[in-house]
Amino acid sequence: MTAQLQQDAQVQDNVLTLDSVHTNIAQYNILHGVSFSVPRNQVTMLLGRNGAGKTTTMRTIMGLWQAAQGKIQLNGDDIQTLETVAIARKGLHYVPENMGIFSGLSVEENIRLATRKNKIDPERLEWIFTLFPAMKKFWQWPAGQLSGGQKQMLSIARSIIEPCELLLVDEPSKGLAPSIIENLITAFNQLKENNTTILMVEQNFRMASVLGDHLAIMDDGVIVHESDMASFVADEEKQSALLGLSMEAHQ
Amino acid sequence: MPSQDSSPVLKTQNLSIRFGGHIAVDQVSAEFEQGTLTAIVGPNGAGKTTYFNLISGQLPASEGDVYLEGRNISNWAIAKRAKHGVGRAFQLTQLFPNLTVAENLTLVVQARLGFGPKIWALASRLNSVKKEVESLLDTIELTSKSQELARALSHGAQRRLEVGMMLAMDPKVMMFDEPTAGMSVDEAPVLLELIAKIKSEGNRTILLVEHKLDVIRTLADRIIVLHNGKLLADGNPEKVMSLDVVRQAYLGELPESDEVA
Amino acid sequence: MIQAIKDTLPESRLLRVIIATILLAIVFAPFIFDGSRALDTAARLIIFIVLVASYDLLIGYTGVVSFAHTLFFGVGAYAVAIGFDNFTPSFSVLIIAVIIAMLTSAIIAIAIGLVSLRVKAIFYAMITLAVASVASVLVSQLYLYTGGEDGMTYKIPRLLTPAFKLFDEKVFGVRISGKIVNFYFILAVSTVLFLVMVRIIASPFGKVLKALRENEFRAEAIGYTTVYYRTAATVISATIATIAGALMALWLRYTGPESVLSLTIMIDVLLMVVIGGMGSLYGAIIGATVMMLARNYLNQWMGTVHDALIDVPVIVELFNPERWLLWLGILFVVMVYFFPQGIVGRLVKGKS
Amino acid sequence: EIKIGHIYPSSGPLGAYGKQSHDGLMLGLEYATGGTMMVNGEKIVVIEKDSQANPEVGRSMLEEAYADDEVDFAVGPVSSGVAMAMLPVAEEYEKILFVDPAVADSITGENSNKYIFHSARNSTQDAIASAKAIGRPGVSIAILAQDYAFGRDGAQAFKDALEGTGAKVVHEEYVPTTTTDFTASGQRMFDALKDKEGKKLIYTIWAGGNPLAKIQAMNPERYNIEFALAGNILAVLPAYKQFPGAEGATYYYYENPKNEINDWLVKEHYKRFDSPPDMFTAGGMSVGIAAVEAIKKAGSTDADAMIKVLEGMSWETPKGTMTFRAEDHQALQSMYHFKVVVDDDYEWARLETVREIKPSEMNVPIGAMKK
Amino acid sequence: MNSATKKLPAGEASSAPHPTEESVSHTEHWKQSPTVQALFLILAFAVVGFALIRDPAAWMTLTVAGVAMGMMIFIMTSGFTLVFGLMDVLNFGHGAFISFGAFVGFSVMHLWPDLLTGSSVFVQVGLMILAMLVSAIVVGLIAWVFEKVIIRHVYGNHLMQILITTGGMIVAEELIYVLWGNQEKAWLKPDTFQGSFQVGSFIFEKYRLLAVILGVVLFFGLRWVFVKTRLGLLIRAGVEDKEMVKSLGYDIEKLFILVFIAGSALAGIGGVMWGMYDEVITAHIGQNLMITVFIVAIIGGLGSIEGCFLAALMVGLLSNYVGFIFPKLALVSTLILMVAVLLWRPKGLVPVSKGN
Ligand SMILES: Nc1ncnc2c1ncn2[C@@H]1O[C@H](COP(=O)(O)OP(=O)(O)OP(=O)(O)O)[C@@H](O)[C@H]1O
Ligand SMILES: Nc1ncnc2c1ncn2[C@@H]1O[C@H](COP(=O)(O)OP(=O)(O)OP(=O)(O)O)[C@@H](O)[C@H]1O
Ligand SMILES: [Mg+2]
Ligand SMILES: [Mg+2]
Repeated sequence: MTAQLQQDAQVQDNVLTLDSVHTNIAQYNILHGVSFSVPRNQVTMLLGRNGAGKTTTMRTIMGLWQAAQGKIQLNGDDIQTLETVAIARKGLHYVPENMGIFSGLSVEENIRLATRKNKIDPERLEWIFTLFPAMKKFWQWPAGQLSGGQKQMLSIARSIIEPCELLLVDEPSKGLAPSIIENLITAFNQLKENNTTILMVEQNFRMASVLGDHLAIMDDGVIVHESDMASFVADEEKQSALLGLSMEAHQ
Repeated sequence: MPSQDSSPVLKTQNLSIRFGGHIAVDQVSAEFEQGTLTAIVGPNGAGKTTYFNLISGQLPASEGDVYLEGRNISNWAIAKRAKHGVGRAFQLTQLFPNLTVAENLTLVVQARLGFGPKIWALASRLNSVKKEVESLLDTIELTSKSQELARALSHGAQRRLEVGMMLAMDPKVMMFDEPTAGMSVDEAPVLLELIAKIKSEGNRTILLVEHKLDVIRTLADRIIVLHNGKLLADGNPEKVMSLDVVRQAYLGELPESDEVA
Repeated sequence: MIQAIKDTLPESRLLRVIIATILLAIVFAPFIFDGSRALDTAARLIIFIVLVASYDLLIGYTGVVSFAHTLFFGVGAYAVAIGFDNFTPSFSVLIIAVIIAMLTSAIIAIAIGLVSLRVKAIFYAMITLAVASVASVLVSQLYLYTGGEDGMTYKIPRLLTPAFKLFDEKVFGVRISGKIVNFYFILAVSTVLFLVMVRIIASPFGKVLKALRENEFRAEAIGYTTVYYRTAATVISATIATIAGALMALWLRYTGPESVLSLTIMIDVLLMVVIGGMGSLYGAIIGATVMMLARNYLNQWMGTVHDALIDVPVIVELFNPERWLLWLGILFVVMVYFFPQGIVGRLVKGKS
Repeated sequence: EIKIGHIYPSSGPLGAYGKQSHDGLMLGLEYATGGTMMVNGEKIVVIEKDSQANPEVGRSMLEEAYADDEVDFAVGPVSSGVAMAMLPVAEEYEKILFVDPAVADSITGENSNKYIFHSARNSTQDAIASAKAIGRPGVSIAILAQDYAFGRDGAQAFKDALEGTGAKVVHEEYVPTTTTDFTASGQRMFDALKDKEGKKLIYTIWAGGNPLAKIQAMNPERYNIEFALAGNILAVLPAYKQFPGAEGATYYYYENPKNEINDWLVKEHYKRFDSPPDMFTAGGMSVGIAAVEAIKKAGSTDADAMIKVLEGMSWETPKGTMTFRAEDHQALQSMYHFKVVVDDDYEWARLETVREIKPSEMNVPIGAMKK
Repeated sequence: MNSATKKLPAGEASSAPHPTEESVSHTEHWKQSPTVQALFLILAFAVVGFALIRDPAAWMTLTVAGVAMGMMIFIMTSGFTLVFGLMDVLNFGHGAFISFGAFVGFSVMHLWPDLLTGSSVFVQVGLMILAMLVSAIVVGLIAWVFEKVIIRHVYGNHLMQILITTGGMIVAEELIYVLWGNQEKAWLKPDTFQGSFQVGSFIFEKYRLLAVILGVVLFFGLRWVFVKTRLGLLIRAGVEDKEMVKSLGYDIEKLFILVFIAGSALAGIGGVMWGMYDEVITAHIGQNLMITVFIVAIIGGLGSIEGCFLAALMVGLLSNYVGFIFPKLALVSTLILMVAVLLWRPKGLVPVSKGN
């Protein structure tokens, strides 16, 4: 009886659940059985070496690659068969690895497209400006002419201009200066307080450890470890075993 | 021509570029000696990539000059600068997507050895090229993937190929634009060691755009700080890092919005 | 040379067999098939193979889409035509005419190449189209020299005409007329041209062309002056097309806008390249053959279908023999759509 | 049996002309053999081949006809380009080719040869006829012609023929074949004509499409400028209804000739295709009759024998008596001076005969054919 | 910060995101300047033309004719350049759509041949509009299929587009032969639009005035839709990164098809206009016009409606003036114009900023 209740609680708790997901790209078989879950109102970190399959996992969740087998559940109902558009409309916001900036459009237009009703909430915008001042500075510019890092900021700004069910972020800190990374961490923390659920791919372990509540580590297309962040940070061997790094590496 | 330590291999003088109202690089003058590694740091949008673009010729300077071994190369074409030893690895990977990894490298090597215009030679018979390519593949640890199409590589692998293509140019000046961006903590070191090794050989002039401070500390002989296109500071790491102005601008100890205003 | 062929020949066994059969059929055409039609088809097939291959050098390897290719074909043809029209036909006249033509083409090619320096790739396609159209109008305006729309007929060296007999007795039951001599002359020249192209794509230069197709920005950054290479490629393919044109003039003994300059031919060539497969010279052999056979025999086949369906209202029109191009067009679309690498690409499984 | 090859475009935009020509040929053979299709006791077989209006194809079709089908002689084609491509083939195979309805002067020009017989009229004959039709003292004429061989030669011939008629050409306008906007040319012709005394005409030499309507839209009436028309196929004649009273000369309009062959042709044509015969039908028929006559006289289909007979031969056709001029094998024939009559019982404008222009009145320059 | 959930009335919301103080202005990316320059160039044409022609009546005739010609070209080119600008698709089959439009329009009008002459102005105008509507719809449908089976698979690859649409063009033209036979069709315009009327010494051809009106209306219509609405934005974004637009929850496929249909429908209308102007139609008219369409599209700057409009005017005027002043050059004048413009502005009169 109580077990049953806990079961339900479990299901309730997770915004997203992957169950032995397989993905093939062309003839390559990239993911073979990825299973992990993303608890509500927490930040889940997806770590792993290059080519482990993190991006592929994200794209599969967004429906940009079709899962060959397995289940992907959002709040309990299957989405692995849905079109990307449908998935997005269920409230998944995505920051892709390549940032997905519309270089021909101005920064403003980029952000405006990310709003459902073509209205930008001014308060939320001000908040974004405080996080990423460059956005304010280049508000009317063609986004193509932003620097690499500025693009990254824009991409993130675009994903948080409206509240969402689940935020998928692929390597946000890539190519960002430390000062900006600090802003990012602040931003994501504020989102957390604001009850947003986040799934983030991250290479910068410091950022990962600061932000993350929950983590999954993958290698060669399978999840090799899933736990809450705290216990993982506490456990030195595991870290060096799985990530081959010690906490000092990035201070 | 062997350059004496006194004369700089690369030199920029009041180098500037304007995009409409906005000055992306503003009066930057600097000299780079042979065998040194200079880290170029600065917040996003500071003008680092643009500075590289000006040196390698992708963008025409609105003002100022670039000197290579004393010669003014300001109005040389991109290709000519490349041939004379200005090497560049791009921040956003630039490969030949539908050619194999090996072919990507072959193209660079044969360009340097001046085989490009040879219409009648047989590519498959150019052993000198082949050998070099093999050793390069080995250096960037892609031997196993040499026959795969560049586009099928993972991001990390593509970054390595990107760097490999610059090495293949065997340039006097090497410009790395955030080479480790998006690499995992166990992949990055491979590349960084490679850079360290190249530096130790001592016959190159290396410019490195990098955000990771530990990396900079371990590798750089000297740091140049760019901010809003201006050269903010220039000197050995400890000194530069200790400057308040730098700590503010780069580490953003004051909220960034204050200085962009 | 052998090595060059080895490097460039597609792996697929089946493909090699097909190509070999086609080539054999061509080489022995005069003896295998009887009737002037077959010989004529074979000869034009050879010429088109060269033309298509030279175009592929541009579109398939360098990634430059030009609609001015028939312009060069035309230059060659008209040079020979005008030469033979104004001087007593002889091989020296032929050679001089061809040389002049090649120079002309080279100059035009360079001019166009320099334009492409200024504009984006897509503009290029349209500009060349415009240039080509002007060229064909010029031909009709300069009718005093070109015979205008009606084109021109002329005599060719007697050695190459049906009237001439090489031997008195037949060989394998075939009388070796000058026509057959002409055929083998064309075959010889074409073979040389084709091998030259094979050699070129097997060379480092050939690789650079691919690089241009893939990522011009990077090519420039590693030290290739892309304009030089693009122009060089244009010039090479242009001059080869010119020679092909000269051969055509020699074979047809007639040169007119319809037969060497028209957009129709340009589109045919495009079809052939695509059907054969872009970026593989050997594809030219297959593409050209398919098209030629279609041109000559598809409409016959359709005729039979047409008669079968004679009392089905609209459908029957679809099979009206003169609608053969419709089916070719459909084939074309299907080709680009299902396997953009064309037949060769298909059999080779997309190897760049 | 006697084999005749007929190479004509049965497909493409020229298909209709090709069909006319073929119907005409068959009717001609039938008429000349009294319906038996037999000459000298041999059956006549006509082998058809599609030139696709493409010189290359046309010439290889002719080759096929001569070499593989071993026809005794051949007839065709419609477009001059194809004809030019065919000329040398006839010489190589040493067999006769009757060229009809292609019109270019060069068909009997220097690149031609003794095996070619041009039964259709050539451009010059058109021009001369028009000149005869509209050339009167005090008439000012502006010429609008396509800027290529057909247009230029036609204009030249027209001017030569005008000599001595008292009419003068005040302006010549040559425009590219591809022109679609005639405002500029029209304006220039108006400027040239408007201040002239007496009758003012615009004479157009134009193959395919017609620019008249567009110039009409700029209303030339205000300077009372009129058009001189050239004859054309029935399909184009409805457009002539805009120009009642306009004059010109034509090669054939079924109501023009008055002779029993033409009466037979019109009658039969209505019977079989319930429409009147058109230009190229008449042409085809003339060839058919000529061929049979020649075979009868020569007693065989041997090329040289037939050539002997054909050179200088006169024979009866729907257009009256025609003669193959011995010097250049060009058929000399009547043309018709017409006036446009709008008659609501006809869907096209009728070309009412003003008078028949006899061959004797037209001195057509002799082609430089090498024999 | 729970403000995230608050919403504000539209007015304020749309006005809010414009922190012009502090933000770097970016005027060089607003396209006024090139447009204005082009306008001056056109005026210069007219003036020089007048200086050389002198006779006002002739000049007026030529100018009106030129403008009208320009407008007809514009109607046909706008669709092409639009499809390119918004979808980055290079449709060589556009010409076939023009032909189709012409033939459909022809058939519609000839359902009631007797209305073409003698009937009242309104009837004939109505007939005209009907013909245009129907062919717009029919061609739109064809385009819809065309997009589904042909273009859908080659977004973002120009080479493939050129190839496959060329194939499509062949098929479409052959289909015209199948449906209408391979005879060229003579098409007399309704007599309301025939001839011209005279004001003083000036002659105005009725049909050309019609073309001018239609062209101008179309131009401003288009500008409104694609500058004032969000549609343009969305599709431009989709062209650059289809996946991202999908990930933002927009059904990009539908939008693309929509644009493509609209562009092709324009070709259809253009075909009707042209067919009635030229009075004879063949399956090839479109193909023959493509050269001009390309030249105009390029001069204008591929993808720019303003540019297309201005370029069309230039070409129309130039070819008429030159045709009158130096007839010999008439042929090459447009080509020369194109080369000149490209040397001056490699991306055309009104370059379209396509990001990096
Ligand atoms: N389009 C593709 N075609 C073929 N293989 C692919 C493709 N995309 C990715 N792969 C392969 O899938 C594997 C996983 O790639 P993925 O990008 O998901 O890894 P990742 O963990 O995101 O790596 P990184 O940290 O470098 O982004 C890699 O080996 C890569 O080679
Ligand atoms: N082609 C261009 N046109 C206009 N502005 C440009 C262009 N390229 C760069 N900029 C501007 O110049 C400034 C410097 O850009 P740059 O890419 O050099 O920054 P960066 O130091 O490399 O930043 P990051 O570390 O994020 O790559 C930025 O504000 C950018 O918007
Ligand atoms: Mg990734
Ligand atoms: Mg940068």
